Amino acid sequence: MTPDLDPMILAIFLPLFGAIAAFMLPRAAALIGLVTLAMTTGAVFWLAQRVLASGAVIVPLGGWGAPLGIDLRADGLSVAMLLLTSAVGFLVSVAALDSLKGADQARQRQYFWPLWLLLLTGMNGVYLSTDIFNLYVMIEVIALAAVGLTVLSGTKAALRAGLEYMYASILGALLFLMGVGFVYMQAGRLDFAGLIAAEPSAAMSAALALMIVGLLLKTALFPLHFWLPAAHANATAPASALLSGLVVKAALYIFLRLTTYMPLPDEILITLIGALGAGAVLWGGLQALRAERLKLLVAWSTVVQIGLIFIAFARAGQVGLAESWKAAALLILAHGVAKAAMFLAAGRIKDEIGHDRIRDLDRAPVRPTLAQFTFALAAISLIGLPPSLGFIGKWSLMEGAMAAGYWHWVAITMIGTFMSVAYFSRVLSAFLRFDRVRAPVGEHQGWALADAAPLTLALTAIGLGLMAAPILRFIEIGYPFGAAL
Amino acid sequence: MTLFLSAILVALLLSILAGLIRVFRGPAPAERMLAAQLFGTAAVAILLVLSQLMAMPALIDVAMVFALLAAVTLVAFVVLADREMR
Amino acid sequence: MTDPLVIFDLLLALAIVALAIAALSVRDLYAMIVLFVIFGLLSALAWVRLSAPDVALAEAAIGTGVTGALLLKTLHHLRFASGQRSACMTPAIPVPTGVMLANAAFCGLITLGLAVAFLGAPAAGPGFDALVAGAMPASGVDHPVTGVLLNFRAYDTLMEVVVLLAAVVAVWQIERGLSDAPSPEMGEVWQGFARLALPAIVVVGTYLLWVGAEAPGGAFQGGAVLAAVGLLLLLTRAYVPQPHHRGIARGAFVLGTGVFALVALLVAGGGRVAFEYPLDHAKTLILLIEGMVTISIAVTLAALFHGREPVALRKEVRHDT
Amino acid sequence: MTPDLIYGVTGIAVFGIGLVGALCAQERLRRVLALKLCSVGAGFLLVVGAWREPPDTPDPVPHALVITGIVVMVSATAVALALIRRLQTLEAEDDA
Repeated sequence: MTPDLDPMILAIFLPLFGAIAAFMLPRAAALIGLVTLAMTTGAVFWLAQRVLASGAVIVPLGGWGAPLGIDLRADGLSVAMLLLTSAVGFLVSVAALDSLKGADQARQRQYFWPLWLLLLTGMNGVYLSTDIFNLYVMIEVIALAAVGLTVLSGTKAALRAGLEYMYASILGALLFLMGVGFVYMQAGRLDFAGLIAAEPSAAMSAALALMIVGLLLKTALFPLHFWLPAAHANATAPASALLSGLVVKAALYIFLRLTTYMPLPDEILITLIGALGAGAVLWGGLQALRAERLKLLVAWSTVVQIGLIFIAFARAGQVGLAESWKAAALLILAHGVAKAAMFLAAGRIKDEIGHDRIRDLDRAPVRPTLAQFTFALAAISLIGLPPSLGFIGKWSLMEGAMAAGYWHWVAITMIGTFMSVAYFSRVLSAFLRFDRVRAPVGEHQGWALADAAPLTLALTAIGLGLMAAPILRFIEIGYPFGAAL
Repeated sequence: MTLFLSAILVALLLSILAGLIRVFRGPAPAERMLAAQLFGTAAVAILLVLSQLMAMPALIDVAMVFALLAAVTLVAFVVLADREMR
Repeated sequence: MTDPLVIFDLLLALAIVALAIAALSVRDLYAMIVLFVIFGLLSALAWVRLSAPDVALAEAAIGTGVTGALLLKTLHHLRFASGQRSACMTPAIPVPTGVMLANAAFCGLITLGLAVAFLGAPAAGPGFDALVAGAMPASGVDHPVTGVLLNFRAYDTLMEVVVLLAAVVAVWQIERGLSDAPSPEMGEVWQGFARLALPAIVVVGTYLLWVGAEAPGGAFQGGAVLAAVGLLLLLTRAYVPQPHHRGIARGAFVLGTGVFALVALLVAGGGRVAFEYPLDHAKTLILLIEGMVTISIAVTLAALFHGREPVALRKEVRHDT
Repeated sequence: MTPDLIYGVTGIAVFGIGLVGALCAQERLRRVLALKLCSVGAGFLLVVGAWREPPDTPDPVPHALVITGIVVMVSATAVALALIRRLQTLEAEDDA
């Protein structure tokens, strides 16, 4: 009996089997991990082809069909997220091969792969799920694997940050679960179609509020970001890249879906979310300006970018909600690619120089030029300079805001952009001061695998800007999300 | 009959609540733990009465598990609080 | 006429709320755990009153039994590691009282809002009752909760086992080396007790697994009861995990997930999708999955209690600086 | 006064108490416990939603969900507690 293979099933089961194999055979874990990542990416491309050809596709697991069973569903947006996850994940894995090769990192190597593959299982599961309780279980898979990755280095700082992250994660998930309870009480079903069909009521509002607060906690929107900077700054480089580039996006994605199916009832709430985003941009920017360590600066820039994505969501108020998710999605993709590149580059710089104090970066005797170049390229996309994908995202954000006459969002975005120029140039100017100490030729590190992966990512972040139009067309497949259900 | 069984239930519950005072006030861990054990026994009794009242024979299984777990918890309490007992 | 059980319900509800408050406010952490265990068992009683014996079993065995043991173990470790009783309990940065009061008031408001929303929601509203009733004959089991867990929403259950796997991987990666908290000497009474209790627990655990197909019980409850065997063995030092047992342990951890996922994949084909068991074999497959998952749950919960990967002492490498 | 009303309010109260604890508790262990209380509160809500006036049997789906939730919560608790233990070991080593 040969099983019928479906790309959606493969996208979830391949990483799961990979995780099991990597856990059982710690010595071959890296090989298993890379092969799994490559195969998963292949499955996702297969799925993308299918979605391009025939629009949104559905698999009713167990043959029951929603609402009794659970359906997997892939449309343009979910495939875009899957592509982001597996492609960025593959490159981060390649970089991890190199950066976890030290003799004292045997333990990290042994556990990195199973945890990362479990994380991938959870994230792919989120992007394909159409059931809110299933989403709860998936975000818990993500949470546990992500905490495991955060504390991989075993330092006290990482453990403290990991514990805070764990508290925030569990609390966020439990708020979400409570929301699921209210949806069940009111609607009697838990699939997305049930959310769309449900009449507005006090219970549904409570459910929406609980789920949104839970997700905001998990995605670290200001002022619920308190756990993020320490957790992302203290993890090892590949883990930071995964956490910052990919993991926070899962909760963001659920947020986008939920607010499409259960529209926010009030203009004030949308403005409030935008205002929190503005707070994140300003506060995160200030903290990034003050950060003393490179990785901490990069982590604060994640807080800023998350804020920006929420501004993109709220940019044109209730009237623009049908369109604004696209700007948010573009920014999500842009940030995912660029931030992974930047964290990997920052990790390389820290490895080569031996520290990541921004103030002393220009005094280092070693010059990891390639990593510095990568960092600069990633900064271009994060600041939002043309032709990067970050630029397109910011542009469509401001375009929508201007069209609706919401000039305050334009102003905040501009301020945020100037601030990001300021804090990134703190780092870049240190890179450019060649004359302080001349690097001895012998100590100049050559080309390494760990440089190639982030460089590819950074170049992609810039290059994708040229493909913005096809990307936009692609994520609209199956839109509006609910129509095909 | 229903009324009688309900009265028994309430009495059992009250006996637990009385034991709670010991758990809360302590001061010795042994006192807290013994009160908890007493509760385990009362809970088994409550479950058995409930299985009659609610006509759910499956509750007898639940009671059995409660009884077993109470024994295991006792071991855990004693072994892991050993330092304080002395 | 009012149900005479209402008085019991009201008292129980009051006791549950009071215990929750007491557990959070009592000073002594040992008392906190004891209060929590009682709280959990009372919640289980409440769920019995709501005709949910399966949930009550799971809560009593896993939510309260295993969680309580984990908390106790951690408290034991904290007090051992810090040498004295109170040193570890002082927070690094005390939270100002004003902030705490503001937080509490905020939570109170949220709770009020939720209560209003709850009272406004339809009582005994729409549900899956009819759908489940219609699908039960095709599920391969007779107990609806088992049908939901292992057939209708088997995907959720698979992912739940994955969560358990992720937890044990994370715990093994977090804690390293041999246990440094010495286990106390066990007297002969305990050894005898363990010898008597173990077979009984094994029988009950297996019974729960078996009965799950038609009555409350099943893989999770059975697994948790069997995990109690592991706990007893570990507590009485009748079994001490050795480094060379790691392979077997790993195998036991992934057994449930692996078999579950494999079955789900392999049944696909011939017009069926993943998790769609052929009707003739549904019961066999479900029992197979349940059996394997039970083993995994029992071993994993016991390993979570033990907490650390058994590594030879010389391999202990500290990465912190 | 039916059980679902009584225990529904109980569940929400327990959730709220857990929330207060999660935000205000100072000891690490107590915060874990507070989160566990929240999860029990959420469990109450689902079980109450499933309840039907006897002799009708309750909806089994929420029961399955709560069982899943319980297992998920014990996993999360175990990880949080392992973090606490490891952190304590490291901190105690530094003090010594």
